[in-house]
Amino acid sequence: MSNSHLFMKTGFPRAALNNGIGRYVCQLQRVTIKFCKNNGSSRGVRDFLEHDLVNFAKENPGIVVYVKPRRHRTPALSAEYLNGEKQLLFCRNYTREEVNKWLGLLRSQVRDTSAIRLRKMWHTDNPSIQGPWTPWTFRDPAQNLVEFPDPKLFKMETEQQTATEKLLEIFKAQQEAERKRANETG
Amino acid sequence: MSSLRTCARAAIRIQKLTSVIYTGERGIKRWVAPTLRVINKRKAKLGPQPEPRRSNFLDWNYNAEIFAFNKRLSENFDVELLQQAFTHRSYVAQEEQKQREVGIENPELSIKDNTDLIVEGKCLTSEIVERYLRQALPRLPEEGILKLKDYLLSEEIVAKVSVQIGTKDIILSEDHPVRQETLVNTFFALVAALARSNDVVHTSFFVRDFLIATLSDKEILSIWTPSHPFQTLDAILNREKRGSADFRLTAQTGVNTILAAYQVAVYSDQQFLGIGTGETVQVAKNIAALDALQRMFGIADFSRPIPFNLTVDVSSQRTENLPLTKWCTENLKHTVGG
Amino acid sequence: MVFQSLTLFARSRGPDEFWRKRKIFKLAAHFVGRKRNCYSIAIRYVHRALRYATMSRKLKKADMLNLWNTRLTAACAEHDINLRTFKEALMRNNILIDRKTLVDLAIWEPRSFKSLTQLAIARGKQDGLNDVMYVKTPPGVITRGMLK
Amino acid sequence: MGNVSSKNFVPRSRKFVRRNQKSFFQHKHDRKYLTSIMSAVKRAQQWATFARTWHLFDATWQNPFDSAQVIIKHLMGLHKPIYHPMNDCGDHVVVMNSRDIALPGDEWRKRVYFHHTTYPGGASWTLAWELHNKNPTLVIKKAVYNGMDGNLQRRHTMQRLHVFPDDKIPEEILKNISNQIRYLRPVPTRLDHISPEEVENYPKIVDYPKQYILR
Repeated sequence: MSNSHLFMKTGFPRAALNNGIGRYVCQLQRVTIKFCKNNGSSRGVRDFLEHDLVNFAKENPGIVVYVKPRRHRTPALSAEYLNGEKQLLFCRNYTREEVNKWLGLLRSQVRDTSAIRLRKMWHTDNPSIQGPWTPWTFRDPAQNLVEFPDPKLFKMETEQQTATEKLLEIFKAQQEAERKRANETG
Repeated sequence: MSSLRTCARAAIRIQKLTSVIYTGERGIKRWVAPTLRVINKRKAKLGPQPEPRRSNFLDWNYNAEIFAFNKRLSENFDVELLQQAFTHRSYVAQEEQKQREVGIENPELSIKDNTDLIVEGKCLTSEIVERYLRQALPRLPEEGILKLKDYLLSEEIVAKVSVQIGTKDIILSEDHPVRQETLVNTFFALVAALARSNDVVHTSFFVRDFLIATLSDKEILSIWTPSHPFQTLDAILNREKRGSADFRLTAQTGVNTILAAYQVAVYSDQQFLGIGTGETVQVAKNIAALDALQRMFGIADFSRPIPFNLTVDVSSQRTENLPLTKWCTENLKHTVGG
Repeated sequence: MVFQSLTLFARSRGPDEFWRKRKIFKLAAHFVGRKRNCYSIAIRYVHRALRYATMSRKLKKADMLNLWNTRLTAACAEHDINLRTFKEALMRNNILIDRKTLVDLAIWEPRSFKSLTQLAIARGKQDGLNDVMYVKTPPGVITRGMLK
Repeated sequence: MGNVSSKNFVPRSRKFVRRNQKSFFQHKHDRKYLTSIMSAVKRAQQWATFARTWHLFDATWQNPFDSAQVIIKHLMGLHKPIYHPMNDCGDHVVVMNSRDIALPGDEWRKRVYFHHTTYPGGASWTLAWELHNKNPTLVIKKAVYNGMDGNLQRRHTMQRLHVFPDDKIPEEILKNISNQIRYLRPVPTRLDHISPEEVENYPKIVDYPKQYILR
């Protein structure tokens, strides 16, 4: 859209704290699962709690999981990341699989990625090895010795011989041959 | 439902011509907007509120947090030591004060604070960082190593690292929101706690992965620059018994304008050392010297990046890098060992 | 909802006007003047902005292609070859690099780009492409075609 | 580097460099300032990439309208791979000998330059040869001006064009020059500039008979 990004933070895809150069640290530090015990809209979440929560907690010991029942309200996942950001994800009428998938997303992302606009899809700290282009990268060093204006440097660079030049060359060759012949005979 | 409503409306419109057209949809309830308006108005009236403490929330379990902290960093902290590392002196004092207010004369708490851990951790971190940098950047002069160390141990950087590994909410301290200094101290205390619960080599991995790795996206020359590149280069060439630095103007343009640009290359014995551009010849010469130095020290853009997979041995003998005043390729061989 | 009569049912006011307008005002937040604050004016300009946004999604691609072409033309001219011949010769050498990447190379890794142009010129000479027949090349440039 | 991310893809413009010009050499005592921005070497790199070159162009016997295309290319920076309409990478062009331009065909007599003073009856039409007599730099200047798109940048770009009617270029401008643009077409030699010996020695296909009278 033309301006949905206007009030969004912008940034580049960056790993928090050079994650992965040293060791991998899961950036989701805690998640609170809020749901209602009676309401139908929380059914998927309740299923998730019943079947998958223990596995999830076991597989991700680095994430603190809180479960918070509250009456008659939309179920939600409240995620807190290591950079201090919070993300609230409403999961009204989600199925158990959907809750699983969304939780997987929260677990694997660095921050609330839907809250930033990426200026580029990539980032580099060393864009150039050979050094970026400059006007002098391919300049002939002989030009350092030139006194401007130099008539030679104005001349067109033509590799092909013109017809006139060709004729002159033939003529000179003829003359040379004639002179030789004259020398031999004389 | 809406089609029903539309039908009804059509029926009524036929009866009375004065009817209002609305499309029927279920949306946000009508009470929401005015309620929000009132809430916001009251919030504005209250003024800015202090940041709530995460530990006062209903969904908070300190032991679970400590457990997760340990697992998150894939470390084996001794839990007691870990809790001690997070407990600051000010917190203990605060608790004692609370007991006194209740009427207990000599409050005796079994909480240990992290004062000695901080001191120990600070020394250890500094030692590890210094040794690691020397090992990772053997060609960098000692001055640069010390400057890099100062940079890495500066409050700003350590505090940032400390927050990023998730200490902020778990810290037990009087100040809230947590001050930078407390964050830094916590990091040092953690280092000491790790050294006590594991060994120093393991601790060095911790420091390497979280603190030193922040150097990966930094340009070293922007943290440390030799102060007199010109003289330094000359001295080094002299020590290496090479011809003195020979500066040549390789390009210039717009010399009479404020956007003048001069390109100067530096050679020694007709061998290329470095190249630099500047708005005056003097600046360009200095940059060229700086470029030559960064190529020598192995910190140029195209040089091998700093390795972040080394192991440092803190117990081994301290060997310093060559200082600028002694730096030359020949001496380097002695210190690095071939 | 319970409606006691047909009239009451029809009179129910539908969705809340506040949220309906808010959607539009959010899109108009960066406009200047009354088209930012007055709904009936804002909606016209929002519709126009949306139309522009739709059209610009295509224009943006064209703009980028234009920019790459301009830059590549400049970069190729520096090495005595024109863009058409360059692309053609690269194709014949089975070097399949798109314009965006070529531009990146020309700016950030100029020497790699130069070697690409040398390859193209060598290939062009070998295949008799008129443009490059008289361009000087350094010795030792070997293209795929030469190896066969 | 402070924020490396923003330098992705396109080098930052010269403006950026100038803003950060309080470089390491001017702030010898303020190291911290340096650490937060960029190293002196990186800054110099940008200075080099965005250096403005001064080109010299000789207009002798050149078609001003063809020349304008080449001049525009250099003025706008279209000859650089870093070109972007918004990054101000244009060069300076010094044109000499603008008095000796050669218009194609009947253009001297047929080309008309229109001017209006905005007062009623203020319109005037000047023929190219008249204009050239009044000011020998104007034909080429107008050719360049009209060759560019009419936008807010055009007048600023024109500021980088320096036209001189003859080869007397002021010393301070001549010193700035670091490149020459080649002729677009060969400069012919005038018949009366060819020495008689050369004419004498030039190869002839046929010789006129002795008694042949040249009129």
